[in-house]
Amino acid sequence: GGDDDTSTSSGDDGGELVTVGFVAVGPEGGWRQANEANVQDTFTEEAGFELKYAPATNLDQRSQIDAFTSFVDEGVDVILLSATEGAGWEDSLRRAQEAEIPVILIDRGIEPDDTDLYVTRIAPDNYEVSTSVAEWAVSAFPDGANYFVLEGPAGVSVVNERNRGWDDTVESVPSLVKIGAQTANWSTEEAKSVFETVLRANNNDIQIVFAQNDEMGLGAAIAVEEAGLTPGVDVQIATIDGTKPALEALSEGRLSFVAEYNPLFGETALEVVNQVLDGEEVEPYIVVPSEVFDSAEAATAALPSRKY
Amino acid sequence: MTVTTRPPTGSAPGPASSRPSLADRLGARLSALPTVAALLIFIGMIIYGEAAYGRIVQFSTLSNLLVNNSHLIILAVGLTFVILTGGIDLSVGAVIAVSSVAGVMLSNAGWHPVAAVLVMVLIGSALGLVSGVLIQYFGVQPFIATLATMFLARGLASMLSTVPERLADDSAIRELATQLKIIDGNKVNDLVITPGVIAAVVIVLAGFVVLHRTRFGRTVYAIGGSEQSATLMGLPVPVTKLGIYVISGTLAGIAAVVYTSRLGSAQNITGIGWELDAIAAVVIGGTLLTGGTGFVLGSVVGALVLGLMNVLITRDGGIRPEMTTIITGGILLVFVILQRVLAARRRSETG
Amino acid sequence: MTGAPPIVEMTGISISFPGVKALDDVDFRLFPGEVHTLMGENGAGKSTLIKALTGVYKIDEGQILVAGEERRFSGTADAQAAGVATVYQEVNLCANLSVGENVMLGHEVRGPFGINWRATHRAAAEVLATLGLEQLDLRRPLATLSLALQQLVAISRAMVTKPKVLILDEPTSSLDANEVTHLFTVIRRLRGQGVAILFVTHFLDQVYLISDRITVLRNGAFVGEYPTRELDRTTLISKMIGKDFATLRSLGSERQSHHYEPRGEPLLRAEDLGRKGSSEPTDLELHKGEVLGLAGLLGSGRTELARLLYGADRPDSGTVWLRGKKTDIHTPTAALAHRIAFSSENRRDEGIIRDLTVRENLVLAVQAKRGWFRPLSRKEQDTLVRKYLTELNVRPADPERPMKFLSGGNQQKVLLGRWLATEPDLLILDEPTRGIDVGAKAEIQAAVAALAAKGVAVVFISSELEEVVRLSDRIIVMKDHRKLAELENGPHVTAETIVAVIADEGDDEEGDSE
Amino acid sequence: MTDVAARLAAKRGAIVRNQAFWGVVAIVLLLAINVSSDPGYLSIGYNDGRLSGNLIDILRAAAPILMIAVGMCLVVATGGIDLSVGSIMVVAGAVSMELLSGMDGTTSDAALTLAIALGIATVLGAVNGVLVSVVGLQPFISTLVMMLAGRGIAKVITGGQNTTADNDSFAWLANGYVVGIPVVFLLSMAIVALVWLLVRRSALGLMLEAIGMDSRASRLAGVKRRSLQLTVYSVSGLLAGVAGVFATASVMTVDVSRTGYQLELDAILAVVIGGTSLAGGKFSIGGAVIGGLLIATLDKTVVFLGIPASATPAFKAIVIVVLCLLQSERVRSLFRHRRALRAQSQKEAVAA
Ligand SMILES: Nc1ncnc2c1ncn2[C@@H]1O[C@H](COP(=O)(O)OP(=O)(O)OP(=O)(O)O)[C@@H](O)[C@H]1O
Ligand SMILES: Nc1ncnc2c1ncn2[C@@H]1O[C@H](COP(=O)(O)OP(=O)(O)OP(=O)(O)O)[C@@H](O)[C@H]1O
Ligand SMILES: [Mg+2]
Ligand SMILES: [Mg+2]
Repeated sequence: GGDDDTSTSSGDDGGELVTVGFVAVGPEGGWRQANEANVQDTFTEEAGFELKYAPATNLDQRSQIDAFTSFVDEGVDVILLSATEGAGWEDSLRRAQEAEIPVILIDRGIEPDDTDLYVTRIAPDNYEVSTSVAEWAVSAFPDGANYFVLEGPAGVSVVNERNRGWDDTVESVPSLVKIGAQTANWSTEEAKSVFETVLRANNNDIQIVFAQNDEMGLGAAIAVEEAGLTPGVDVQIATIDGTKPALEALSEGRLSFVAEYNPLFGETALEVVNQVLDGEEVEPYIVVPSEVFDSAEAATAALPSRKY
Repeated sequence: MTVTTRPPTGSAPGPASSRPSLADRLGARLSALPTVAALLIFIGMIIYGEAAYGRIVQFSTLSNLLVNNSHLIILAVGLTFVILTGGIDLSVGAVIAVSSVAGVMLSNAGWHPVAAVLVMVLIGSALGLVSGVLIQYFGVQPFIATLATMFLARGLASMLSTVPERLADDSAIRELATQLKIIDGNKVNDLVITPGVIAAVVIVLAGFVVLHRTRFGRTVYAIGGSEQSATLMGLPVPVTKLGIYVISGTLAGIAAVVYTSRLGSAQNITGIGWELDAIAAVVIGGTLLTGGTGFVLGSVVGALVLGLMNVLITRDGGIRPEMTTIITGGILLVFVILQRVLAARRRSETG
Repeated sequence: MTGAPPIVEMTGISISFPGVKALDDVDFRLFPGEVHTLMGENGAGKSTLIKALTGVYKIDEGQILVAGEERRFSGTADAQAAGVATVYQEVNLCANLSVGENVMLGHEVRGPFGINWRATHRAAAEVLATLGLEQLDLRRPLATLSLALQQLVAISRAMVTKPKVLILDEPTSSLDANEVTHLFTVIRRLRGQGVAILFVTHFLDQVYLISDRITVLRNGAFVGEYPTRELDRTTLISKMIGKDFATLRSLGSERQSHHYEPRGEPLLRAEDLGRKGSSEPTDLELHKGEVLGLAGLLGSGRTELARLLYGADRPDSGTVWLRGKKTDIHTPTAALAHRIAFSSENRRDEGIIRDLTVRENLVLAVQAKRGWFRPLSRKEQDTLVRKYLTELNVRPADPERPMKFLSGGNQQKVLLGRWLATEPDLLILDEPTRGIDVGAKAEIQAAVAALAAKGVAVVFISSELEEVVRLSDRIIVMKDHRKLAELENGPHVTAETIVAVIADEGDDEEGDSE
Repeated sequence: MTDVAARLAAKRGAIVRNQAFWGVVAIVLLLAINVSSDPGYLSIGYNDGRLSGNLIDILRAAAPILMIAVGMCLVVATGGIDLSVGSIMVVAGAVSMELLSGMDGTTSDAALTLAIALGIATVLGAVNGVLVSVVGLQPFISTLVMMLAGRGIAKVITGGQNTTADNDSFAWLANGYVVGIPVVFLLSMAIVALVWLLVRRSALGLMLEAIGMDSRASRLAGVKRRSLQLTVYSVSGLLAGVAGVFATASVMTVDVSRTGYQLELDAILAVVIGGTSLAGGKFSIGGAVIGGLLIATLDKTVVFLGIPASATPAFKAIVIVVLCLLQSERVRSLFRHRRALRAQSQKEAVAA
């Protein structure tokens, strides 16, 4: 910002509200919805913040860069960045640094991970989470099994990370055989359509489905049922995210394993922002703890308190 | 019944308008009205933004408007050519993806940066040529031909790589995004331009000159008026049609260079939906999708209007995410309706 | 003529389209410094022969020599490069561009900074001036020009290249006497300069006025090549239509008596009907069974008035009484519902629908009038189509042929059929005989007379004053978008009378820019 | 004898010239590829009162595409285009799921929901129609606006969530079987047949074509352009609504960002493959149906063959390009030329 009055941007009557620019992903699915609502509900005016929410159009990184640039030009106090893509942020972050605006990464990290460019990253760990799914698969099928992966759109970095977590564990276990992988674009409907064909192509000889989000897992479950098989018995489906519909399905036995990718870290973010504004040092990476639900009972127990 | 020539209303941007006769002609033409309207609305938006949110009329915001949208401007110039003939090119977004992924991979494989950049541009030209040949020599409809090219380009990009390909830190291609500070303001409030912006300006001027001062350009307009007439008038229709798709592809290649150098990385999913942005820019700038009327300068204004609109939405910050697309659509709608009303009003005044 | 070899020599040309042999072993020669007229009925193959020469159509058999060399042009551009400039039958210009640009497209004057517009416009103005169009504003969008002016612009365009061979396919079909005179002056001058001119027309007067030699085609076949001096009209006509002239006469194209009997209520009465910018408020009365002619020069506003009557343009002043009742006619649909039909002069853009079949084109208006949910049965369609194809002698009489494959004159006949099929009480015909051969013209005139006899009111617009005089009971003379005079027809009225009326008023000459 | 042969040859020529023919060829080819990778591909099983098998899956997957393709076909005939069908699908889906999630799951709930969802879809289509016919905006832009706004509207309706619901009757629409055949397919074929009858047994088809070929000339011929355009866009909206219901009912979830996403492209492709020109005019509903089936077959084939996700777009592109080339006059005249040459050389051989 060119002027000196960096504390406020628009003339709110309070005058002391901290302006936070939130470069967000926007509607994408249940998980994202929960995450961003949580952030928005945390940074309220009562808490002393004015949150400016800028979702991406169509998950397009370019629109995020535009929003980020605009926040810097406007001179907000803090920027929360929930990047759709990890690469390509260096220039923007450097500009924020020049403008002395602290940046906190929410969820997605940046590549290459240059910790000088941002204050901290708050996120669950995709690699860890998908590793936990892989470990479940290895332990649940000691005698081996055929598995199939339902991915998000090819090229998206979550997909790459979740693939890496899974592959690193499973590829060392020869008894787990990969039948194939297909994208279902995070969608229930497409997952159903894709998996119904996959089952036919393989004469139903698939025991594990690794669905990279809950929605696709639920679609796969429907496909399994329509093929006359029983999910949880003939085909076991593991998903990532831990949304309510998924836990319900788990409690009914239609899913077999749900790894939570915990979206509710607005509070953490709030604390961090306050620390940063007070000039305190914070850790460069704050991992948000996530649970795993490996049984119907666990899911049933968790359901009443599920917020998303 | 002579058309009353009115004094030029507002000068068009760019040094090309320094010739008064030209501005005169633009102002006098009814077909220029939507373009003028777009310009006025753009100025109105700036004034509104400054009044409502502040910090719009400042070096950094305005120069970033250009820097951030330079690739869109380049795409819009290419699409102006195509749309003027009554065609359409849906492939530009995907062309950017394949061209930038290939360029970065080549550069990282040790190619000379100039060679890599050249290949990036040529990939665009080649894909444009594919569309052009399908359309001109096999009679495939532009929408379908360029849709096929779009799938092809996107597919090739994904087959090259599905992970972000990062340019080496010392790659010379990054230099293309160097910010040249013209005025060094407080903190980041600098007036900057990048080679990308310069490229965009040059391309816009070149596009203007080609369209208005060459036979090729006039043929483009003639085809948009009536392809059959243009053929029977003895104009080189096949070459021209082929040419405009090659131009559009080539400019997409250049846009890929500009965008990639800024981002420092390339990815197969880059550019999804950008063709619609570019088309919207062209339309907002007053070019008719049916072909025959429109101006390349209008498309520039169109691209800037879209960019500014995003800035204003971000500045507002309180808009619910589900509302943003509705607002974008709504603004686009208001725009085209306003232009229609304005054009109708003026026409009835002169008529 | 002179001993010079022909500049164009076509021998044994044959072209077939699916279902028709458009040209069958046709010979044609064109010498430098002559005006050579190509004659034949509608659909005889004149336009096809021209397109064969310029390469728009590929010939199946035959040989084309241009300046002694065997050539097969790949299209207009190629032919142009070899000095053959063509103005095709339908005006082919770009409506989105200005007059000046249309004239010069592809031949713009170029300077070091690309096209030099000033010089280009100067060149355009020069060419236009030779056709008497020095007043025309070069910046004006072509779309705002009347069809006749567009035709002149197209001709100007052909002359820009300074061709050795100039081909004009029915250039005079919508011109009035003045413009024709201008055009002929230019043609004579070009002839004097040694340019070879191929000319197509259906106006016999013009043939005898300008042409040196005539080639006659019939049904795609070559009939013969004759010096104009040695061929009298009757022989020419019989060579063209293969019947003798007497048969044509017996068609009864001449209306013997004109009777304007304002019996009781007029069918339509208009008061102050007008539209700003195109038509001054005009009063008008029309009775059942009468033919009202609209006469005037180009741009006098006949077309505009007709369009207002039909609701094709929305009038912004005036009142219309139809059958004694005040009626608003603001859309064609409304007009059709009130049994008014209008055939536009602009056959290509406002008349035919190129890709629909003859049948569909013919029944379209009837069907639109009935509404889409009450489709004409196939049998009803067949009856209608057969009736009008025979009555108007459309060739080929194939209802399933796409309209675009018909020759210009036959398209016009089908259009007329479309409007007749709606059984109108008021039929507005704007240049219905444009591009129609002599035989067919007589047939159409006879058809109009017969309609009037059956009680239909007809508004008849034509640039051919003789035709207006011959057919009309009453003539409205127009100038500058307003009614100048209203004449009752009779033996004392001739084309000259009308010209005199217009000239009398025309003391302030410079008012008319077109 | 020769006469019969000539007539047969002419008929064959007509079929080959019919663009939809190549769509059928492409479907057969794709199925053949699948069969060669798995000989049992075409087998159809029967159990629990339902037919099952890959072909049945294709028919089910084709149903939503057929709906939007048929609507698109009518719009395209008038010289327009409807980019909003995918967004209208998601609106219809969102409305259904939101309503059903607050209801008990009875059949009457399903019927009511269906009526409301289709009603809203029709209204959105009608808005397109008004923008195009009354306001006079270009179809591409009007429906682009609706495409942007529609998805937003769906998000507003569900509050950005991917709403799930339970209602067996509603789900039956997409997943049920009647005499072994999927209900969706029967419904979609019934709707296609209905539209076909409406268009071809009345003069509607002719009117639409006239508008698409030459709107000025058809206006002067008394064709009511405005009301017909309004009708056509409304019908396209309605059919998109049906497609949206089919798509969401099959999983009883609406995915606000994915349901119907980019399906307008599939619909346009289907229409063009079926031989209807985007320039407007002559249209073929049967062709659009073949196009829709081809796209469904293509999508299923990609999965069946296990073509990696990253290569899928390129595979699709190749199929489209090859099909377009086969349909193109130029390539066909090349073939014809070759055949003529061969015939001639045979004749000469006989003569010699
Ligand atoms: N592209 C085409 N396809 C099929 N048939 C055609 C085509 N062009 C012309 N024809 C047919 O060829 C014949 C000759 O047409 P042509 O246009 O040359 O007639 P013309 O002598 O110019 O008649 P007019 O005086 O009416 O202009 C007609 O029967 C016409 O139907
Ligand atoms: N096809 C058309 N579309 C739109 N406007 C037209 C058309 N034809 C003529 N006009 C209008 O008509 C005006 C000139 O009138 P026009 O010359 O047609 O009158 P006219 O007396 O009927 O003469 P003509 O003998 O040329 O038919 C033009 O300025 C233009 O506004
Ligand atoms: Mg002709
Ligand atoms: Mg006229």
